[in-house]
Amino acid sequence: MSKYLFYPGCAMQTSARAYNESMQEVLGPLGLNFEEVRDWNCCGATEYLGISTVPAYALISRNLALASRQSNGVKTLVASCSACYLNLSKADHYMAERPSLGQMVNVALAEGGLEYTPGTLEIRHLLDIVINEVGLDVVKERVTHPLKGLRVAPYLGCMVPRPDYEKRWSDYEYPDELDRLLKALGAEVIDFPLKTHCCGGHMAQISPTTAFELIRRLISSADNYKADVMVTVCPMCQMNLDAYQNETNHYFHTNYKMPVLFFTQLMGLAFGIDAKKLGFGRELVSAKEAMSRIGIEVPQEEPKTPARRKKTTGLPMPKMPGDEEETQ
Amino acid sequence: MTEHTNPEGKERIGVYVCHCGTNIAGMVDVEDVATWAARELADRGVVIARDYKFMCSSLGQELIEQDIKEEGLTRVVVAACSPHLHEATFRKACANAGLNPYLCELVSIREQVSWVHTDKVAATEKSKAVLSGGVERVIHHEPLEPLHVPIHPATLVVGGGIAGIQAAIEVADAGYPVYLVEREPSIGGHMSQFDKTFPTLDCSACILTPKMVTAGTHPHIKLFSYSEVTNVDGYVGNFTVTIRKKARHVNEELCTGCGICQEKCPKKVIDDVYEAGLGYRKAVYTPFPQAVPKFPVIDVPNCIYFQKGTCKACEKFCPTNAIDFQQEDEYVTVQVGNIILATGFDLFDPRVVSQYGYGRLANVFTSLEFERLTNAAGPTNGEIVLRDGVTKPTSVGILHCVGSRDRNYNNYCSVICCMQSLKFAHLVHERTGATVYNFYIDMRTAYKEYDEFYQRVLEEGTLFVRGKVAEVTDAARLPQEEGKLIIQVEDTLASVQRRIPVDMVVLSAAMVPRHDAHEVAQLFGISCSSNGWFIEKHPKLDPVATMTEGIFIAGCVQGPKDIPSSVAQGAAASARVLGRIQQGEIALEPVRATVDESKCSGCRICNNLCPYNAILFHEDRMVTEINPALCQGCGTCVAACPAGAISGTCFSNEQIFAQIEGLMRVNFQHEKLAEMA
Amino acid sequence: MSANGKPKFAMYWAASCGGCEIAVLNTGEKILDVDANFDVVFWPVAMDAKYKDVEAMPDKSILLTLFNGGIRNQENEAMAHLLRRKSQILVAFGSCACEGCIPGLANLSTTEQIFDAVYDSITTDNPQNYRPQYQTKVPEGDIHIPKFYPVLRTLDQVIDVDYYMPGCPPESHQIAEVIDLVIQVIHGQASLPPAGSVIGAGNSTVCDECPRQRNVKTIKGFQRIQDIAELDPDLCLLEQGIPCNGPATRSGCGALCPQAGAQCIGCYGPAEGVVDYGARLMSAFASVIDSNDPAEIEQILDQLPDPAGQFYRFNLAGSLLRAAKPVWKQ
Amino acid sequence: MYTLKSMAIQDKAYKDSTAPDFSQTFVDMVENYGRSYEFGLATRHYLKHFPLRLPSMAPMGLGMLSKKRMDITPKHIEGIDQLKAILSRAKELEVV
Amino acid sequence: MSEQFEPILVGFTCNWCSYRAADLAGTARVKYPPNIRLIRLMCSGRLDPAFVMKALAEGADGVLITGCHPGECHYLEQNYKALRRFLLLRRTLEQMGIEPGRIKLVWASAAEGVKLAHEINTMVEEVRAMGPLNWPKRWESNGFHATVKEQEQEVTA
Repeated sequence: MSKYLFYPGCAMQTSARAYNESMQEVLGPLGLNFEEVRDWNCCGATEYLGISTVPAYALISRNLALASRQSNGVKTLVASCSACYLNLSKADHYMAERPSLGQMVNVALAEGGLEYTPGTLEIRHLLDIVINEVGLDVVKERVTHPLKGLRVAPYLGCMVPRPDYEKRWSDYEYPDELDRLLKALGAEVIDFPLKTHCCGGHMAQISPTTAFELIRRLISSADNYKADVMVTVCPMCQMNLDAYQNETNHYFHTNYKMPVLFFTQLMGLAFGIDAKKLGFGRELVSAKEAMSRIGIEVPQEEPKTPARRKKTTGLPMPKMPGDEEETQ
Repeated sequence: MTEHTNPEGKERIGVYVCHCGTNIAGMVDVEDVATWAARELADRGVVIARDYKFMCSSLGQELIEQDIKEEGLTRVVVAACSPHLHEATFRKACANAGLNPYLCELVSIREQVSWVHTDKVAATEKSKAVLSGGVERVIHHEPLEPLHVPIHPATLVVGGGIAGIQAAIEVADAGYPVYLVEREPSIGGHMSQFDKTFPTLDCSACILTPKMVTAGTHPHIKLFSYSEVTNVDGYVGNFTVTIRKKARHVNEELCTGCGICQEKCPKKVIDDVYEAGLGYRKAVYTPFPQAVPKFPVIDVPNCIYFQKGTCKACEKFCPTNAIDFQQEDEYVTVQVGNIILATGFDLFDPRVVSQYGYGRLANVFTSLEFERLTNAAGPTNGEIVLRDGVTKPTSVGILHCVGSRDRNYNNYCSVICCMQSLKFAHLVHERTGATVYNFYIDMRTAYKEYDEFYQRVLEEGTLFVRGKVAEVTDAARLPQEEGKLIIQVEDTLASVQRRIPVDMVVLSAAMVPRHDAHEVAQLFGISCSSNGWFIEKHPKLDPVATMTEGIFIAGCVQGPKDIPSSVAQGAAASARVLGRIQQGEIALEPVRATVDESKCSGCRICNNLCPYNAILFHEDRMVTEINPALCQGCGTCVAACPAGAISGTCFSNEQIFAQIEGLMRVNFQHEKLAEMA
Repeated sequence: MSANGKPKFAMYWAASCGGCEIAVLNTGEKILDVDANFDVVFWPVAMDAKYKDVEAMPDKSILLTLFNGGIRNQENEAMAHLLRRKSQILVAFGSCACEGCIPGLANLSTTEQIFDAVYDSITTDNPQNYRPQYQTKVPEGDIHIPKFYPVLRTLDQVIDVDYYMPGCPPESHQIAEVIDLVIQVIHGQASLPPAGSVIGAGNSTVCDECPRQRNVKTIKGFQRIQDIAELDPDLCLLEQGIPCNGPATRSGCGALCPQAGAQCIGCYGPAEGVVDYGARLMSAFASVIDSNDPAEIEQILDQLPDPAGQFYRFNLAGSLLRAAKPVWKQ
Repeated sequence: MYTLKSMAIQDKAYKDSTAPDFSQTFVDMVENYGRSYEFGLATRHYLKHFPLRLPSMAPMGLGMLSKKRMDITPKHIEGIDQLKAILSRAKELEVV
Repeated sequence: MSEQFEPILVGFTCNWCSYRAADLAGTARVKYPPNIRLIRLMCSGRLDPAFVMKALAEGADGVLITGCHPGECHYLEQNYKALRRFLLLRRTLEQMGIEPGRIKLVWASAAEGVKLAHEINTMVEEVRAMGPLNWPKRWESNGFHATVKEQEQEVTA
């Protein structure tokens, strides 16, 4: 069991309760032991940094200070929500890069009897831990119910791959980490072009029409590619796509029914854990119909013809690095 | 040469301090340096110290010659520019006056003093110190003769692209033997893959194949195709080169090049090299119909016989049973005097630019793939079609500078992508009538007839968008974008963001050095820059020579360039080689190491220090000896010899020690001039 | 010439261990030839002659003086100048006179460090922590002892030396040959070698005389001789990782140490025409280290804990730098 | 981008956008409770800026509540005074 | 002259790359302090530790050794030997009390005039901070400071 410090973030208890439930379920099989940072506070999401700098970083680094005090030897702080992961990484990175900021933040922290030296903690996202620390082969061993026949659109969101201070992800624009994980679970992963495009963040409250346009683009593209389900790693993305989907339908007079789930929920399913314990049903756009396709051995209706299959006649495609396992 | 030795046994040294106009005099008080030298260094043997406006001028040189004759000088020290510039000039002046040229020392007070310092007093001070170092050093110079080395008339040309072919033909036409080594089964290089060439829109094959045939059938050219150089020994004028002729499994004497074996061969394979991955070839193949030599090659990893032991279709159907499965690699050793490297370039792999989607989005092509599309002998017989091989594009986007002029990939401009993209635009217009968008940041049409071609393409209605393309995606936002590739670009002239849906995207990828450039450079003993382009002797004045005597470079191996420049460099390199061969011999700098056998105890510490294995050990006499011909004069063994038994000319220990003493004699508190020992 | 017509002979030892005197004795019967041909006028260890006797002699009256030992204090320097005045041929006899030898290694420590090592070490019972005083008042008057110089100098750094005879000590057979040569010179049968040359030694290096098999050198690491389980008796020691100074040390001793299975430590000093002995060894050893990666090279060099001692055991005072920086700073 | 956003807010160059006000509400909330309180944030923001949209938001709000994905009551952290002290000191240091 | 301590550095350059880099710094008029005096060798492999010690013994306050980047040596691999010698020499000199900072090895290709000038600048400042080394140059002295007179008073004092 490898031990990690864990920063849940406000959304895990509320809008991303399904994420939290499914994560707790899969930690065991993955051999991960998460110790929550005691009395953590909100990371300021996308708002705080827009208003101020030193208070924003002070707010974030209070969590870093608490975590480093509690770490006794554990070096990695894991964040499940992309916004929290990004804010924590930013605080650690910029406090090191701009010593003046670091000092000011530490002066502020001192008021609360806390102190944080940048670099003591390594901040990583949950997906990064699953792929690089646990490893896909371990995940494959745990898979008892491969999600055969389920077509998923991997939607990573924009906060995880960019800005990638520590060069953890394979590409800024088209990282394949989530694709490889979902393939390991046996699902059929579509080549989703907008996997790192923005979902709108808090735009839904500030200027709803812009938010709806962004959501429509993501949902329509996933639908074009005949995905049954969209899979995300960030509570804010899930909230925007799931909660505001039917308002978007009203606004654009479309009728998309695209369930949006967390990757830990699908991992739970593949590990054979009961759907109820994985927070299924919490999503507003019900995933029951999509899940039925693999939950119960329902005879396959005419499988949706994928719009973009690779040409087998005509001119050969250039070989891509990941092509070999493609053909196995 | 009469050797003047004056009575007291001290050398008679002449010191000349050059003004170089104001280049030196502007910062260094040259008169003061001269008078100082005359006064302070008199007891070291300085009998004359002059300063003159332009020492390198003929008048300046005559000054030296006159002094040598009249004053009986035995040593000359000139304080002026860098030895790399005028050392030869002043040595010639001494030789004219009967003084051995190697008794002259050039001390740099321009590049290393006046041009780089700001404080006049300090610069003058440093000039005196450096001059004093030079004077002390020159005392220990000994008269030397340059080493005369015969030049073998044969020449090795590596790389059968247009530059290599041009060089080979020009040397062969002059009547000297040439060995042309090409790694691929046929010569022709990248140019053989193109359909048209800019700006004249000549058919590439029509202007290339005649040269290929001349090279292939030239009496003086011995062609080694499908071969690689594996070892190079020796030095200018006397290179011993080992060439590995890879087994073609086709007997070249019997084969008539009829091509039946290619028809009958059942195994079809994607051709990654010649067809740039866009077309297919058989396991036994010649890259293209006009291949020179015409003999096919069996691709062992893909040949059914070699993998499973069955088939042998080619052997059955070959009329002259020229197929020979037991054929082995052949190693040929040749003697050559000079080597020309023309190994060309590789295309930048745009997969790393993930935003352009090459390899992910079907209808995104590289420039080489597009060249094969337009080529009549290509996989689509010249039809410009999408990846499905059928549909004609109605709109095409051509991206310039993919991987060029980009800090993340290659900083340099690849010179040909703009013109190449204009050619593509023209061909698309001509063949499909589709609307063409060219996305460029600067239109670089610098050479003859290039800009006229640009204006012609403009008039044909190509739409030019000035801006670096941000993304090529197939995620449609609007209905009319469905099923298309959308090019997201900021049009910097109209300062507006554009989303242009097109059917096909062509990436004008950058030229990058060959993937094995470093190994090849190491093999031939020349230096290549960190990014992989071979380093020329001088970027402006000597682009085809290298620092290593006897090895020349031509074409894109030295950096991206277009066909006319490659041909010009091929010819230039051959001219340099012919000049060398004409001389018959070459005078090499007499910088050599020699072993004093009485002092050498045979401890063998130096034996493996020489990359040119000029150091040989005599087991019988337990003594080491250095072959002056092979020794390049680096001096590593001189410094390493524990017994001090190895001495080096031009950079001997005594000279360097004396130079250090001279340098340090003048320190900064010029009034506290340390007295001579 | 002395009264009985025989040329005068003198020997003196300054800052040295006296081994050179014993080496002269060790020439066996040859010592009788010395007595037969020379009139030994000054040899403190062997006979009772005082400084004033030497001062009384006319200048240049001593034909041959063998001066061994470096110049450590005022007395050494005074005697050096005195003997130079009195002798015709003055030979720097032994490594101490030629290049400083083991006493020269003290140039790595300041005077204070030397005194602490001598007067304040565990084995010294010196509760009052006394130090030698150059001038002390006693009832009888002032006592002076020679001034201790911070830097030990070789003989030729103080006076002009006619010939050098390296070795610690010089091999007895070499001493015998030199004595024969001088005897022949006296009888006019031979002429003296050029001034300033090295006598009693070869002009190649120890490897020339070493019987061990020598191959191409590629060093992967250094080892102390006692750490090697079984030593190959025939193979060159350097190739077995033992830092042998043979390649840079002048021949003449017949490679006694390598033959006996121990590495040469360089007592015969640098080869002919070499400016700095240690530099030669550093350059030779470093050049054949078989690695291009700085970290790996550092690891290999860590196996040479005492480079100054390894390379300058005998030649420190005669090297370019001569002493450590703190010693000069005093 | 955040620096641009904060500069724009300082120069009041945002015409009618409600973003700055939304951010300020969010900031005040975090400063009071230590953690974000969506329910309070959403209701106060919509009441202030988009009262008309409240009816269309209702189904989503009810859905979230029924699925226990939104709490009516805010959650406090224990070290709220510690946080307040830190943030007030940080505000003094903020070089505007 | 300025009153502050002006160190004297000796620089050993290799004819094919770092000497040309110095020339390039000249043609590009890149300024660097005049405290360094360059000696041209055919290759960094020619550098004998004795040269460095000779320079220090003659009164230099620091020695800068330059050569081609590893792998780009005109003589293929001789700069590796320079690296090995430098690492060993630095240890011996450190044992003789000479601060390792006074000896530096820097790789500079023919195109890196600016980098060489920068390296020279940095080293001059570093050695200036270390203060003078001024090894006693004339050996007639009997181990005390250069002037014999000064030593006399010491005896009598």
